[in-house]
Amino acid sequence: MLSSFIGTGPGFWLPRQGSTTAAGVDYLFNAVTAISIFFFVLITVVLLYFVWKYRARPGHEAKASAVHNQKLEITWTVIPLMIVVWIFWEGFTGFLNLQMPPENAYEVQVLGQKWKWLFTYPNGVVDDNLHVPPDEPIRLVMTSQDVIHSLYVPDFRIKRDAVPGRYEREWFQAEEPGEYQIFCAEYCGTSHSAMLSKVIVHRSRAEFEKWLADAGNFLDKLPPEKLWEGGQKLYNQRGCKQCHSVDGVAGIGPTFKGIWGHKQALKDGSQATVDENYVRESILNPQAKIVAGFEPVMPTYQGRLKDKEITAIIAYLKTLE
Amino acid sequence: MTPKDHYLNHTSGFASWAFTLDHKRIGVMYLVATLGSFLLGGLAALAVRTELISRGPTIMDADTYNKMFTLHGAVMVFLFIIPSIPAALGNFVLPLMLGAKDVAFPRLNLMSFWLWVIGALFCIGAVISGGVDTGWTFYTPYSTTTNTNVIATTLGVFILGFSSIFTGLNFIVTIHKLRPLGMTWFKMPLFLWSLYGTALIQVLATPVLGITLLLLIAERALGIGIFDPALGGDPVLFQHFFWFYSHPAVYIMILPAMGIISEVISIHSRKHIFGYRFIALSSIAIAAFGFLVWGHHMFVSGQSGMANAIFSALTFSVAIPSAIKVFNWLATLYKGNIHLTTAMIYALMFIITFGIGGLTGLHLGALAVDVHLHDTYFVVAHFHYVMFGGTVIALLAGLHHWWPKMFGVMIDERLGRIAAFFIFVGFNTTFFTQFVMGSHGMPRRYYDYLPQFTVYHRISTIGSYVMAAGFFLIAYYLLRSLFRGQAAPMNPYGGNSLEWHTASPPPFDNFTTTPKAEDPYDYDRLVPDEVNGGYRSLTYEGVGTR
Amino acid sequence: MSHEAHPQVGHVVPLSTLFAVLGTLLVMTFVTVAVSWFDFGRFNLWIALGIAVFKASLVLLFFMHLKYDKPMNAIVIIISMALVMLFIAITLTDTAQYEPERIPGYAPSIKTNPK
Amino acid sequence: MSHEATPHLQHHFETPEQQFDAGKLGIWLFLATEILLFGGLFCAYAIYRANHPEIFLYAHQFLDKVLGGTNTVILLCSSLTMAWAVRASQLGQRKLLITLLSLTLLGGFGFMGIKYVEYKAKWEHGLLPGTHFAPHEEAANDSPPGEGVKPPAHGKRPSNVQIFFGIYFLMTGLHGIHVLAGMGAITWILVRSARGEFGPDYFTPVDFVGLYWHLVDLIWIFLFPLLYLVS
Repeated sequence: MLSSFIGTGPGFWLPRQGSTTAAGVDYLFNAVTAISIFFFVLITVVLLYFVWKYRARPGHEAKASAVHNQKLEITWTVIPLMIVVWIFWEGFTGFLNLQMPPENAYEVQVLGQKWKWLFTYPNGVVDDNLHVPPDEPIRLVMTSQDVIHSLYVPDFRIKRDAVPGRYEREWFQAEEPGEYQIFCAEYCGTSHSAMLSKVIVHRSRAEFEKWLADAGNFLDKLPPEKLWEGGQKLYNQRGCKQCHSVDGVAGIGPTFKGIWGHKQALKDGSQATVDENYVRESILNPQAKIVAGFEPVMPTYQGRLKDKEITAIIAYLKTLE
Repeated sequence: MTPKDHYLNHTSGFASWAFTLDHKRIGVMYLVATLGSFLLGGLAALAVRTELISRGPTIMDADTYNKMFTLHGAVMVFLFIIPSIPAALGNFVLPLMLGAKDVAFPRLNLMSFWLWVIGALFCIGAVISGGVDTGWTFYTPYSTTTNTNVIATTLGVFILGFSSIFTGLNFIVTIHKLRPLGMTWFKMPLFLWSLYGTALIQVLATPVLGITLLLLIAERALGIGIFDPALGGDPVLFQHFFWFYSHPAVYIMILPAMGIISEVISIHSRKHIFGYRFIALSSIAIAAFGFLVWGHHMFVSGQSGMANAIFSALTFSVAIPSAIKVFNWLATLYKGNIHLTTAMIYALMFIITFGIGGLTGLHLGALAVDVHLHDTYFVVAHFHYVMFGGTVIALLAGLHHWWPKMFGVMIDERLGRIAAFFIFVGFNTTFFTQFVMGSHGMPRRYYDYLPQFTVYHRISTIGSYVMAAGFFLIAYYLLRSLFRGQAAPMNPYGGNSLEWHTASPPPFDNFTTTPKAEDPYDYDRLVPDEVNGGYRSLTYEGVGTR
Repeated sequence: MSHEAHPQVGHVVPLSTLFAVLGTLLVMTFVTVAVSWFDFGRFNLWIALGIAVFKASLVLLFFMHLKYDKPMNAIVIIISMALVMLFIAITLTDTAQYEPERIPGYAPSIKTNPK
Repeated sequence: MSHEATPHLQHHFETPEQQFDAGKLGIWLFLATEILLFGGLFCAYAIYRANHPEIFLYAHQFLDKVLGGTNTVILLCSSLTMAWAVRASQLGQRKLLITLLSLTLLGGFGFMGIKYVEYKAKWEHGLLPGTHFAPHEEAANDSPPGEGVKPPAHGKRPSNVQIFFGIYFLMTGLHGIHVLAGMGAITWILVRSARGEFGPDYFTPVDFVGLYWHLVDLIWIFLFPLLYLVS
């Protein structure tokens, strides 16, 4: 118990170590914790001892003693100084390790948006979880579509802001297959705390490759009557879900439940029937027809959804009676 | 014992307070105003903690929660902590410690207070008309795109900034120009040194906050995109602007607190302060270093690696003067005669809680470790240990220490100690838990959390209730003392700085006899006053004090 | 009454000094416009700033009496200007470092940008 | 020295010197805050200028050097009359003081008048900051300019030119507000000097308003080359 408290083992402080760099970070965290505990105990013990020894009581009086002592002052200036210089140096060199991805790293594009992460692989596959092979350096090239987000994987000890208008990089190398939590660490609004994803570390490079290939053509594998399932997946993955519910409750955008084939009142006073053309236009050019009572805030999906994918989403909408 | 005519009853009526130029009355008005803000911010904190007692929605929805923590942060930072010690206690004590009749610019002082009121009205108006959900940091582009009341709030904070600038300006000039004959810089009480350092930051850093907020208002109102990437601006630049003020502002909050601790520790242990020059100069060093470390808030924000390294190195330099102060306070206790009054208990508590706050700053200053801890509850716990465990605890120490001087009444020491116990236990329960949960990766500003964090959140929330109970107890006995408190002697604790050589409460123009500046920490010429209670000074023997 | 009876009177700046300062300022204004017609490469900005600093110093020293004032007032101004320079220097160093990471011309809400 | 002999001495000061010195330090501290306030804008300027010089090279061509230079001369002259006014009040030259303050005020009006002409030209050509940036054809291309707008000598319009106009309007706008505030303050001491309140014994307000006015001039000394004379 005590050993875990002062940080020599996992448990009380810090989560499991999932990446190659985690141990180095933990070493410094534990060292600083140990230094802190040493000084804290020192200060507290001296404080309590003095308070007890020199407590006011009948017959006790303050006794004059030196009011300054150059040597003492220099001692307690120089010793902390040397300690913090050491901490700085360790923190700095450790940071360089965290910053510089190896040359041969596998690259995944990351897009943050309210309120989900999208990971794009070299073959164009987009997924809302980060799938990676084990024991291989992964470089993330990150940006954001709206406000600042921050991709944080506690088990890997990595975190980096995704800033709109710019590409940020971070990297890691996972050690053990399994699932690791991704948080958004920069406050981004209503569903900030629900902007959760997973890092899925596959058991081998081969398994990862297979997943990637399957993910690339999952719509092609579906029979036409199952196309709506593909649409449902896209609905969940591509950011529809964040604003359009399927349970009849209006969110930032209108709900999808029961709108197929019905007329919608538009902001400009006209009406539109929800059919193939309307849905296609609303996805590719969202500002064209705004449903009354909602703000024109939806980004365009032009170039981000393939034609077949829009067809799948339409198939899914038809199922939402 | 209590003089018949003093500053509280010298004149009466609303106008005699609202338009007073007396620094003591302005200090009291600031005290009431900031403590009122503390109540508001505290209730918001309780709402936040209550929401987090269990997973999922508990008492409010996500948007309300976001507005609630913004309210808590903005009110606590801008309305409470920044003005609390300098503008409330500082205003009251500073001229008295100098043996002066007032601050250099009494009208500016009054204006500063009313600017505070106007700024506060803007902020509270923004809350009433729907709230604001940006967090107190107003990061772009979130703050330029959210549809909540950002403009009203930032305008309020802008005005509060000028209130703060004028207080600081007043204090600098007062300390420079109104020191009495014989009081050289190194004979000033240490509280004045810390107020001087604070005032330097207030004057030199706050204008940059002003321009930052003006730019933010221009982004929202006029579509000028300096910070908004959608308009070609740079959101990381906003963070530079914001932290150039807001990091030094942290020292606006903590420096005067350290000054109070120096006073209280020395007086209540009847012992000359140890290492006067080192404590005094470390205040100025902290103020100066404080301007050089703002980038440590941006280690993972997209700041360049080079800037990260520079800021990390400079950040550690602030640790040294803080450590010097703590060691000197400990050395002051040595061979003293320690009276465990409520004020002293808070001062000792400060050393412990501020110590934890400072030491965990080492984790956050170390670049590699900060990458993991940044924007988690570890940071939340760290700055609460500094801001609450430091500033608020010191404010309580100062409040108990000078309460007899301010209102001429003694407080109930027994209830004081009980409340201090509640606060100590409640505070550590609330926030130490957050260190642990932060190190496990719980991000801050989260409305909901994963199951593994439930136990920490629950303990933390319970701690906050204990802390709240302590504060309500304090409010009770302080208010009661005003009506039923035992009359305070002139110098109840035996201090030798000049404010203790005038009546409690002081007369309208502070001193009836011209005070003599001597070593403020030399207690040899103070003897117990058998007649009136407290202590009397042999220096003024035979001089007509009331 | 003697000079002591007028404690308010600080240093009275001679008219000749005031006009000499104005003359220099006007000349320097002309110079700064004139040099902008020539191209000194990367020194353009520094020449312009150097002239501006020189002009500002004249205003501070003579029009604003700093030359005759208590040194503290000058220190206040020097500190504030040093802080501005510190702020600009550090922020500029950092932004210049990360500028390559920014997407050139990124401004989705600005419709007037050339394609 | 008794308070009766020095009617302007406040009760908490011992001597008029102490009061004057305190006030003077106070006003200088206030000026320092003004420098830092503008410092933020200079920082924004420096960063965009250093990282995107092409925006500044292109966009500054739409500013009128002649009008900007004239304004510089006007402000410098008004600074002289202000400094002279302080001297006049120190020496008790009441009529001269009133004349000089009026001239200074006139300078302020002249500056703001020219500023109005410049702003109007920008407005008419759609050279506005941020989302309002909508350059008219003649401003966007090399075709003949409208009044007060020089044709771009070279170059295609780069991206994000609106940032230059954002910075231009913020800097000159905030400066303009300060000019207006200074004019208000000058009017106030003009009225007081007409009442004969100032003389060798008491000229503090003239001195302090003067310092403020010089600071406004000082900032313009930097704004002019930075915005109008980019090369």
